[in-house]
Amino acid sequence: MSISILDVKNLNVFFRTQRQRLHAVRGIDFKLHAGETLGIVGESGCGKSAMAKALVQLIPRHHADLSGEIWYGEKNLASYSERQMQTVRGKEIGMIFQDPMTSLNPTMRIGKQIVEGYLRHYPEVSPKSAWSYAIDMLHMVGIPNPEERMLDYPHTLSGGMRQRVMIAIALACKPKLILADEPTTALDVTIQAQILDLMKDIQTKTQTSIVLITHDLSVVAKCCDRVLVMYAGKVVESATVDQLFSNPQHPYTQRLLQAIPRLDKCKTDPLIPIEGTPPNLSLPLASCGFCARCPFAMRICKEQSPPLFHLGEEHLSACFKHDPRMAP
Amino acid sequence: MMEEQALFQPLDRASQLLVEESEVVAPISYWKDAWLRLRSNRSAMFGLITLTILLTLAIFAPLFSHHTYYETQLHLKNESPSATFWFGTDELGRDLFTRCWWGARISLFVGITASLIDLIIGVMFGAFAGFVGGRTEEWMMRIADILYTIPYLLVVILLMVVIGPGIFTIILALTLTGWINMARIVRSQILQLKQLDYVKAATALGASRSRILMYHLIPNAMGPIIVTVTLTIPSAIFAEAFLSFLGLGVQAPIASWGTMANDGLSAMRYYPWRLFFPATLISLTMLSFNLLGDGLRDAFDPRLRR
Amino acid sequence: MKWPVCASLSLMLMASSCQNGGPSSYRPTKQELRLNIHSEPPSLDLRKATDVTSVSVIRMCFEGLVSLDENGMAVPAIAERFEHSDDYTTFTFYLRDAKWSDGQPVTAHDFERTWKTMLLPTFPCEFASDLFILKNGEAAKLGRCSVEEVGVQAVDARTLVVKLDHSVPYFFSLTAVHAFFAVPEHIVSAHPDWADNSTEKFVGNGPFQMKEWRHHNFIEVQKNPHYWDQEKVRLERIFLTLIEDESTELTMFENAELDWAGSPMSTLPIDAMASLKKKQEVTTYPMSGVYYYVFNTKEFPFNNIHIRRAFSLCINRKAIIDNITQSEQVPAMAMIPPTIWKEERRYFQDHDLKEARREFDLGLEELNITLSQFPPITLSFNSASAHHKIAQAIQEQWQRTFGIRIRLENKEWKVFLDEMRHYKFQVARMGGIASFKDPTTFLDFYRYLSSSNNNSQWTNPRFTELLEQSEKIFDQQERTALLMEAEKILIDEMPIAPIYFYTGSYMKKPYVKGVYISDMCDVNFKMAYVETK
Amino acid sequence: MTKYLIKKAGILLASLFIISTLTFFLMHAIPGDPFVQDKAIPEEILKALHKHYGLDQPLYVQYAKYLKGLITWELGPSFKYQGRTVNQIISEGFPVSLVLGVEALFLAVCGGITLGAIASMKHQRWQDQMTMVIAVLGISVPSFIMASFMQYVLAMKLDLLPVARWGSFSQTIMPAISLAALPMAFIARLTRSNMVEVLQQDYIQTAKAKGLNSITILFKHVMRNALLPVVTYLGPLTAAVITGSFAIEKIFGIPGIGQWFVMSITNRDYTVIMGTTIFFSVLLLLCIFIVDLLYCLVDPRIKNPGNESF
Repeated sequence: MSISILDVKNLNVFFRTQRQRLHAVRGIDFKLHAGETLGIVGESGCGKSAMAKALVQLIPRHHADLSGEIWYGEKNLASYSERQMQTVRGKEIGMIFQDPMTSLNPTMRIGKQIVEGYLRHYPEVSPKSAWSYAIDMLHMVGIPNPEERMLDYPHTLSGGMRQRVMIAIALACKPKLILADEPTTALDVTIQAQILDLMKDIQTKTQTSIVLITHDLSVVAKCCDRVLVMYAGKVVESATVDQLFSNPQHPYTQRLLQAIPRLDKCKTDPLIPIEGTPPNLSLPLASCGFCARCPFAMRICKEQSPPLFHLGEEHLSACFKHDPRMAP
Repeated sequence: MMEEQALFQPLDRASQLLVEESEVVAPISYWKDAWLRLRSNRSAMFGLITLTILLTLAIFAPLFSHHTYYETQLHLKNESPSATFWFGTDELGRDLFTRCWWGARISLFVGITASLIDLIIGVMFGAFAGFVGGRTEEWMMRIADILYTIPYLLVVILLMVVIGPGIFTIILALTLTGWINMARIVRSQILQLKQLDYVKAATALGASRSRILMYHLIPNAMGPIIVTVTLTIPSAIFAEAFLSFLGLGVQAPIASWGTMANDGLSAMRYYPWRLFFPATLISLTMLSFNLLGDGLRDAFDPRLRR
Repeated sequence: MKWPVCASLSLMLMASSCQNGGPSSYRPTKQELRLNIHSEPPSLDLRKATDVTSVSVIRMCFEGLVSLDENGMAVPAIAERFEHSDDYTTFTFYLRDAKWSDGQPVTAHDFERTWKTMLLPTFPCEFASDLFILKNGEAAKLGRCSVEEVGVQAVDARTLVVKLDHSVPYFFSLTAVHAFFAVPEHIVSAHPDWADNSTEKFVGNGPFQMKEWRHHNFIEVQKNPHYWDQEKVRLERIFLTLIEDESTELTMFENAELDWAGSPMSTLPIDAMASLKKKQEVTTYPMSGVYYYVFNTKEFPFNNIHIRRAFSLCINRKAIIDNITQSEQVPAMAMIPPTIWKEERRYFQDHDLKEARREFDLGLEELNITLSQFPPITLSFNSASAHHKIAQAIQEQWQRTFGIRIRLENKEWKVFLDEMRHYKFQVARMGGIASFKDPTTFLDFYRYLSSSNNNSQWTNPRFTELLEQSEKIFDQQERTALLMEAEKILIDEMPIAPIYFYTGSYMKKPYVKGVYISDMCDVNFKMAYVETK
Repeated sequence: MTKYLIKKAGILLASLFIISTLTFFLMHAIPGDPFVQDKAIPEEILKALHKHYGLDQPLYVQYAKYLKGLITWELGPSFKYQGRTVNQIISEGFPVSLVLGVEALFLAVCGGITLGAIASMKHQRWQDQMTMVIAVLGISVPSFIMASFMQYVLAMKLDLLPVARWGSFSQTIMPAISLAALPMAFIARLTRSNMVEVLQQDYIQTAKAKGLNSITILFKHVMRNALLPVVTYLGPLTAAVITGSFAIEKIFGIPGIGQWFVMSITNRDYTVIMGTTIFFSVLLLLCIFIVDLLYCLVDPRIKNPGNESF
């Protein structure tokens, strides 16, 4: 087993608003190995984005509380101050965001946006060589005429191109880890594929680890090595991609898979939507978060919160149906 | 063992629904939510309460006062605040307390009405110009520039001669050019906002232009609009005082906060209460309007909802 | 930046209690006076200047044929001696060997040309009518005859003969007024813009000469070495700031940045008067001027003499003076100020409410209306805080006494004047300052219905007759008796309600000496000096 | 670009023509005469004065004459301040107002943006509330009250600065502060309101993710986007501030141009009314034009006016 680059222990995120305290991420543990691509899936609002931002403390501190440990190598990022975090962000951990249309500063030239992060972390580099380095980066992410594009403003580029620029920005400082928060959601399907190919390609070149957050299982299937399925702030299933798709264990994962169209399944097989809504995250949750929507719900599901049950070496699932106490 | 087994009994459908209902929090309407958020904003509530008190006093205080705003008692001139005269008296021996609240009626009425008119005209004009763009915008903004440069005093003097002095003439005079600033700021916001995708999306969905303006553009320009409104209220109050100074404002013995502050200014070193009370009331009103305005903006801003 | 704003509210209450008047230890080291003249002089060309500000600078740089002494008597100035014919129509002035500040001699021709120029129909002189007492003066201005026919003639360089239209016993004192000064013709004819800036062309014959004039900023004058009486001039320099704000002026005075504050070049802020008087720093002197209200006698209800009398009698002049104007003004129960006629004249009692009510009822009866039919009265005044306060006080007094409604109309200055000129008012505030030291300066306002200052449209044949008669009488006492009868008629019929006679109040630093202020508003710095260390 | 500038100049000239026409006839429509004083002058002298200044001619003739003068920038003589031309009045007063205005503008922009930035960075915390209270006071305490108060405290009580007058730098401090207070407060509030919005934008998160520190983010990413409405406000503000203020110039005895806007009207000094109005219009229209240009520079998304096709 390879060394883990990221080890998250009991991560909790609370959002404070004037009326309530939202428990968005509820005690998550996971590990990320070097060079691995970890997919995190779940529906909107399940806390996956919050978790990703919490990893690099991009949640505004006066609006949110964070607890738990985030071990990045030897460093516990959870205990880092804002100033310390600034040395980690970009250089150690790069980020790619969901919407390339709004994630680039509209009033700054593209070149400048790439160069500024690089110069921040490598102040010894001359601006001139940083500039040519940025051109190389643009070239690497597949942007034609990079020299000219460097001087363009974001609004002149298409969405796919902008996402490539985002990737270039994220890669600029050669981070060991990239957090990609729904990088393809806002793009159309052909562009999605190109971007994913690009990311895979780059990963093999640079040996970067990637945490890929998405609600799209096809993206997971395409890129990831391992998957965490999140629901209501918790990890409900953790598995390798193969295990997940061939043998999903948690009822939520099963329903999730049923809810997406598959080309390899019979056309007559209907898509089954998941009924109901996820629980309110402002309330403490003593039960299984999914039990209200779960067709297999049992009494215990209403009364206790299920732990993760080990099903295999890399496969865990948080459902009482795996509970050894249950009568066969 | 039996108990444990019972835990693993499947739930029936009915109880499942029950769970569902108890889990779902009753939905809160947009307005109620805004109100709740406003209520929890301490500074906004301070503004709201202060304004309510000021308005109540403006309406009722003169009714309960033993003095009138016009009765002069020359032997009691420039008295400092006391039990009889809570705010002291002015240079003609009139009770400043009563005059302050009479002044509040005038000033608040002039200030708020003028700002509201500025707001409506300015926002409509600016938003329309910014949204339509092209030649129409160019023309509209030039017309605004021209209006802005015509010497304002000339127009006011003409109005006073033609319509005659009075509070509505003053409001008319104040709004004549007052809306232009608002129009400029709104236009610049709209220019920026109309580049955004959601506007394009709304257009693509076939939303009418007026709908896009009313529901998509103007609400998003609310920040600068509120800030500008909070500027126009005091400037209207003081513009009225300036007009009085030139003989074009409210006619004595009616007072407004602006005229009282103006009169009190020369007495600042000798009878400070004559400046202090009207000036403090003006500042307090402005502070309240501003705090409330900010609070309202935060309360209605969907992006700040969590 | 931040703290004055915050402090402004909290410190404001403290402000009154602590006053230390700035650095009081200041003592001048040079013969220099620092004054403020309230506003930019519109013109320093004495042929065009009309206002107090311009005139006070002009009087520093120019001198007339005669000047007035402390008692208002004519004493020699540029004219060494002077004489008049028995009928007071011909006056002869013998000029001394005086020089303009550029060293050129002051000649009788300068006076002749200056006066004639002012009477040219094309010359823009607003007070040309002051020169209409010269023979053919009015005719020349109207273009009915040539200016060369005007009754002023330089017999030689040092002799000036003046012929008047009618006899004017006080003509000598008139020549001390700037309208009868002269400009240096040798400069003026070559440089029409001689008076516009502080160039070397600004040449005068007075005790001081212009050094620098920065428009709207300051004026600096220095001693004129060519002045005929220059040994008596002790001041080396006068520095005049041009600040309009009275409070600023007072603050500068208290901060020892000025040596003088208040009249006659400016005024002291009314609100400061009580506190300044308490410290006994204010000097008050009487001025030849009267503050009064005009009734429009052509219009109902002020076409009725009793209504006018009632309104006038009702006014509490003393209370207004004590509480509002606060500068020891004299309640006016007559038209002519005590500076012109020392005799005590009270044609009625101040604040005579009983009589006022009686007259009011009489008036109602004559007009054949009841109290409830009495229309609301509009009282017009131009916007200035003092007028405003007086109007509010009088409004109260009238309303309370008669139970009628008085509306105040605060008007923009030029609009007010326009309405006065076209008689679009009921009662209005007015003020008159004597242009020369004679009762006719005021009585002439009402001489004819067409007199330009007769805003009330009042006329009385006996009054007119008396004034016309007085012109033919040279005996001072007899003339005074006639004019007093005229004054009594005026006050009895009350086309105006006199309120008070003006005074001027000023503060000066104790080291300032020798400044002489006439009751005609003229201030003379010729003999002024400062006590240096 | 040249074509664009020509077009803009044409619009400017047309606007000026409209403004001067409107002002001219408006000014003659209001009652009052330049030469009438409280001491009435005889009708015939008034007529002579009117003739001397050409006021006896029909209005359209006067207007045609005026336009002729305007083309050559000969704005005519002042009626009240005899011997001074409007050109002189402007050329003497404007430099003074300009110096004061630039000082005030500098204060207002720097102070306002700083305050606004602090407030937005500490949104809804005490620094925010504090800054906004200051800003509100700046808006609600009018400049003339502040001016008098500063005069009393700073000049008289503490003897730190001269009371009034014009000449040295220390004499410009109080007037500049009084002039700057209101625009500064307004800019602070505008900046805060916009920065709060910009700070929520995704690209700020991107910038943070690059590891930039907050100062860099503030200056390089937030400011430029947040200052657009401020730039809009700056156009008319600049024109207004560099042409002075009646109250401030009166209180501090400053020989600027601001008082002429009021004084010329109360004196019915027709040529000065026209002159100052047109001068202000030119300044304002230029400032607005410059702001429009700046606007396009600051926000590349808005069409470059030089290449506009419509």
